[in-house]
Amino acid sequence: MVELSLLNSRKNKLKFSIIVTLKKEVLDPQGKVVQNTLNNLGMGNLKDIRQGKYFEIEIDEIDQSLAEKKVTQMCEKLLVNLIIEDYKINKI
Amino acid sequence: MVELSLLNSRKNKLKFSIIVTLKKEVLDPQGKVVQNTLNNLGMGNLKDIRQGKYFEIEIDEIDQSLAEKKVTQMCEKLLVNLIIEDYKINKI
Amino acid sequence: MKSSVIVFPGSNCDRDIAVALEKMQFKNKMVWHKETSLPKSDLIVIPGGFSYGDYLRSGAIAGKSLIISEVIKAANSGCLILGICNGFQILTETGLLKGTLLRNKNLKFINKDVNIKVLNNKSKFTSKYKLNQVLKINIAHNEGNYFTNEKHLTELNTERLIAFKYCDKNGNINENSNPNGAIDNIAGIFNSKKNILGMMPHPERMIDNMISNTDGVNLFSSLLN
Amino acid sequence: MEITEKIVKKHGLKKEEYHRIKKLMKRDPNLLELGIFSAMWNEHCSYKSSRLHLKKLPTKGKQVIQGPGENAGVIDIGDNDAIVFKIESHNHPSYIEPYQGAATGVGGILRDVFTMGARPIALLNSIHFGSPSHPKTKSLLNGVVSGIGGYGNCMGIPTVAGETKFNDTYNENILVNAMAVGHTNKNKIFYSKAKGVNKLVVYVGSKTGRDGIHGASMASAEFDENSEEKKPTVQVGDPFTEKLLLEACLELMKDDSIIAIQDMGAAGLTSSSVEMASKGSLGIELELDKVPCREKNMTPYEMMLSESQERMLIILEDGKENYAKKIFKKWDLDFVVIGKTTSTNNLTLKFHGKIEGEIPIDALSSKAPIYDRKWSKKKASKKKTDIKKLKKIKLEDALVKILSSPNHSNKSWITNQYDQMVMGDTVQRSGSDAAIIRIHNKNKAIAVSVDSSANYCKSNPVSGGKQIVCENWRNIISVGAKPLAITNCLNFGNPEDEKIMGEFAECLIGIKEACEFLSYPVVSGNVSFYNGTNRKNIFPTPVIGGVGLINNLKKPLNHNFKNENNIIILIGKTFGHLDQSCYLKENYSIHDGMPPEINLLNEKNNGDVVLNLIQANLVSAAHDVSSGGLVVALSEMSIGSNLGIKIEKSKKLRNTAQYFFGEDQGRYVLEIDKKNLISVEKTLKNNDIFYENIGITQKDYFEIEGEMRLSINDLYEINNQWYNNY
Ligand SMILES: Nc1ncnc2c1ncn2[C@@H]1O[C@H](COP(=O)(O)OP(=O)(O)O)[C@@H](O)[C@H]1O
Ligand SMILES: [Mg+2]
Repeated sequence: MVELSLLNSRKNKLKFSIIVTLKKEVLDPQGKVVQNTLNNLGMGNLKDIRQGKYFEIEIDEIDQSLAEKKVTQMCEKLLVNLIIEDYKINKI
Repeated sequence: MVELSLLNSRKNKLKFSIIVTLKKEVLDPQGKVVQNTLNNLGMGNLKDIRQGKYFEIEIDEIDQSLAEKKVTQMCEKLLVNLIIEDYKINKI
Repeated sequence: MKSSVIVFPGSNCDRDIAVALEKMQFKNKMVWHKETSLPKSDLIVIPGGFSYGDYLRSGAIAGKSLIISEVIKAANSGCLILGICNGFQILTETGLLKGTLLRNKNLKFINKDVNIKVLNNKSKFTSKYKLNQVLKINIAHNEGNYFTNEKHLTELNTERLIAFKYCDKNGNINENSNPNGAIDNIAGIFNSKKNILGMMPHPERMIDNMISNTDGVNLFSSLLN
Repeated sequence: MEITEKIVKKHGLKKEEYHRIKKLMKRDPNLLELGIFSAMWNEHCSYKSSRLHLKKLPTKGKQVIQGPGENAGVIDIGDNDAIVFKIESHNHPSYIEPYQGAATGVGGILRDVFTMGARPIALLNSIHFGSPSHPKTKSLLNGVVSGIGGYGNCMGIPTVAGETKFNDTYNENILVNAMAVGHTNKNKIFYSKAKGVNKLVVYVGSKTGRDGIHGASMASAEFDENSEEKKPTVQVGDPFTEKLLLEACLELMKDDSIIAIQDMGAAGLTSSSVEMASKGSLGIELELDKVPCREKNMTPYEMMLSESQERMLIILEDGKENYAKKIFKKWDLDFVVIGKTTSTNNLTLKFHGKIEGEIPIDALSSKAPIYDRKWSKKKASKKKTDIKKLKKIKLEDALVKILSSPNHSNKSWITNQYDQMVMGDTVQRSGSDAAIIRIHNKNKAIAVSVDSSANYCKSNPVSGGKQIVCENWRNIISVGAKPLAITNCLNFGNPEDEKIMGEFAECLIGIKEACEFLSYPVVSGNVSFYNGTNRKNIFPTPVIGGVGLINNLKKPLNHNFKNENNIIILIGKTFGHLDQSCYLKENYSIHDGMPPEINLLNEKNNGDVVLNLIQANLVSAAHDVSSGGLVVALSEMSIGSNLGIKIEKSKKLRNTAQYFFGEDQGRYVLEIDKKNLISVEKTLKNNDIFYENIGITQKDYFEIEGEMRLSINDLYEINNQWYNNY
């Protein structure tokens, strides 16, 4: 029983990663401070640092394109602030 | 002149992504709220969501293994709180 | 008693704690984070606020500043260290206190008066309080949700290193009296030698009846002993 | 590049305005110059539609050190202490991106205050949202509240008071007004007037990015097809940097290095440099290559129009450069000399060694257009609701309906997200009529409150304008402070519409009248027009922010009942005015009719005498009667204190609803200890104040004889559930 449902659930699940970053021209106060700190800590050859958010999402769905649509929806509805952020979805 | 320096700078730079996530055993208040909210928004087939931070780092270094070492250092020294967080570095 | 208050860019309860210390007759000095040595002090306070904007993680960047290595040295030689709010977060980032402070469970900044219970009054910080005394103290934070691993939690309990827990006005410690989701309602902890106290509530806000109450006074007068 | 009609239009300039520009310039402007004109001549900077009306407001008084025209108003509170304060709107940005919009609104108003040398000691806000059932409202509310908190909390300045309202009229256009109050020594106030030629112009603070380059940048998209990187960017607040900027500026202000200082607000570098030059009748020359930029390849156009936050412009005394630079370096902030003052009376912009733009300063300031826009008077509504014809509702049910409504629910869901206690001088936090902030290290305090009444103003702008000043005055008095001066944020629709312009003109007539009568001058303010979409304008929403003084801070007063068996006195006459009341709105959805009349004479008398009683320590609690009428005021006094009341029904009025829910003005509820009753009544009689003893305080129950009896706990629950369930 247990194994069966486990198998089932494995089959049904698809996993995605979402990377959300600030749009290029939007001020990134955090990134600035982190970069300064790393420089002060002696890691001077750091050229650039961009910060963002990361999500790993598992959804109950067999159809990949359907699943992707759902994930996109989640991004646009909640996870991403489209006015200042960009996002990328990857199947993992 | 311009092109040359551009070329140079391109050669010298290596880019990495870092994904920082909360350790499994650490309660993730944000993830929980996000999951609830998504469920309330009618995306009920969401099975699991993990949240984390994302960094994209560009460093001035030709040697990849050296560069990786540096990035690891940045993680351990500042970017990651090893008590509660795990991280993964990828060359991009 | 000589005290020093460490000031980071973004600290903002530095003046408040200085006012409290002076009112309690401490000889206090403010120490700018870029300084490389500490004035001679019996007590070092790391105040509340948003050091470095709380960017990355609250307390993380201040935890890497120059002066912090001096604080660590002082701590190891037995100097008393008090971290309030952001100061507590900084102390966990430096490793002087174990565990960490996660975001409040409701993901919102919380400012209100809450009740906390004195769980150990056998320390330099709490000797003037009664055991199990219930205090009303103001909290103001985004990340006050204390978390630590099982092993450390056991240690906190068996070694009696929990200074304060959130409770209701009758002293009951439960889910309802936990404002931020902290594990076991923990509001403040000591290190194993009990010369370091980290706490989320702000005792320096409770020293003046005109403003609030005087439940914070005994923390400072304990230190004067 | 040729300036086409289309480009002119995209810059928000009318044809006639463009002609005026050409005439003033004696040539065609180039694109950079056009952008600068568009920024300086827009409503926000030029006040072209409002100026004629604003001029009529009373702005003087013994207590006024600086009236409108500077970054903020300044008043004298004695002992060399000065209070600097102002309110400002950030409506449109907050609708687009609520968190950042609200946050940068707070950041902007804080800069206005510390530019003048004052340390900010309190923040307030007035926020108006659409209907709670509108799909956008919830996330806007969440975003705005956390944005306001996010900025103020990080800065370490207590957010102590405000107002939060919901009304359909804001569905497509929310209002976010932020007010900041600062304290300084009255001999240490800094102004924006430049003096002297060849003085260094210094840029300090954050770097410049392509943030918020408004309509202007849309225009630029058209002439540059690969315009992806030229899209306007939402301004992101960086309170951490602002905190550093605050400390650095205050440190520099300790000596006399600064000739003039001006924050870069709307139209950033443009308005700050033009304003300083214009006030000093000087010219200013900037070398734009030196402007610290966040992005590559920024053009002069973008630099001049960027609205990046957390920046200031300073004109330095000779020989102070190194000294000043050191301070900003200590705080990790940019400090760059980018120009100098000149005697040319021009704004001269150099880039790569070439003059890219040159405009006479007066063309941008004193010669900017001013409009005497057409306006029409509002017709008085003839409608009157006949209360006897309405279906009868039980008093208790009506009260419950009001107390649990979004507009009257307890706001602690909001105020708990603001640090109200930092700085250690908050004597009275949110939740009373006004907040009280002690002057650091002194035994005196100021009281602050913001108020608005859009419904009243909509139905009768003149009396609405009066009412809102009076309500603010009452709120200040209710905590025992003497009202000193106000700031105002005038949120209106499209001024090109006669009716809207009429609302504006008439509201100002009302405000003026009340301010004059109460000697409550206007020392600063802000106008926000074009609130609304297409032809749907918001209700006229002037917001008044008032400051009062408590000279001897012995026993601060709030509106919570203090003891059982005290006498409750109602000051002021109750006529039972229900039109425009929240009773009719919440219970019957009736929105028409005229608002209650304002009798300034009674208003002043009642207020002065109540203040006297409070100052004489004869009052245990005080609360003004406003929206919801007497019974709502009483409930609020109970809920805050856990003490109930027992009220005898007045025999004078036939109708219970009118008596308990009427919104007649100029009224206060006082709690009086029995031992003080005789002296209180004597004072009231001596001053011809109309009053009624309406009942007593009692334990646990809120009781109106023959009408209702509810436990205070229930009342509390009723008042506290809405936000938590929303
Ligand atoms: N957005 C807000 N920020 C801070 N305080 C607020 C806010 N909204 C309401 N408050 C506080 O809640 C209390 C009740 O507000 P309100 O009913 O408007 O008071 P009043 O009618 O006396 O003006 C006041 O103390 C006010 O300062
Ligand atoms: Mg009031």
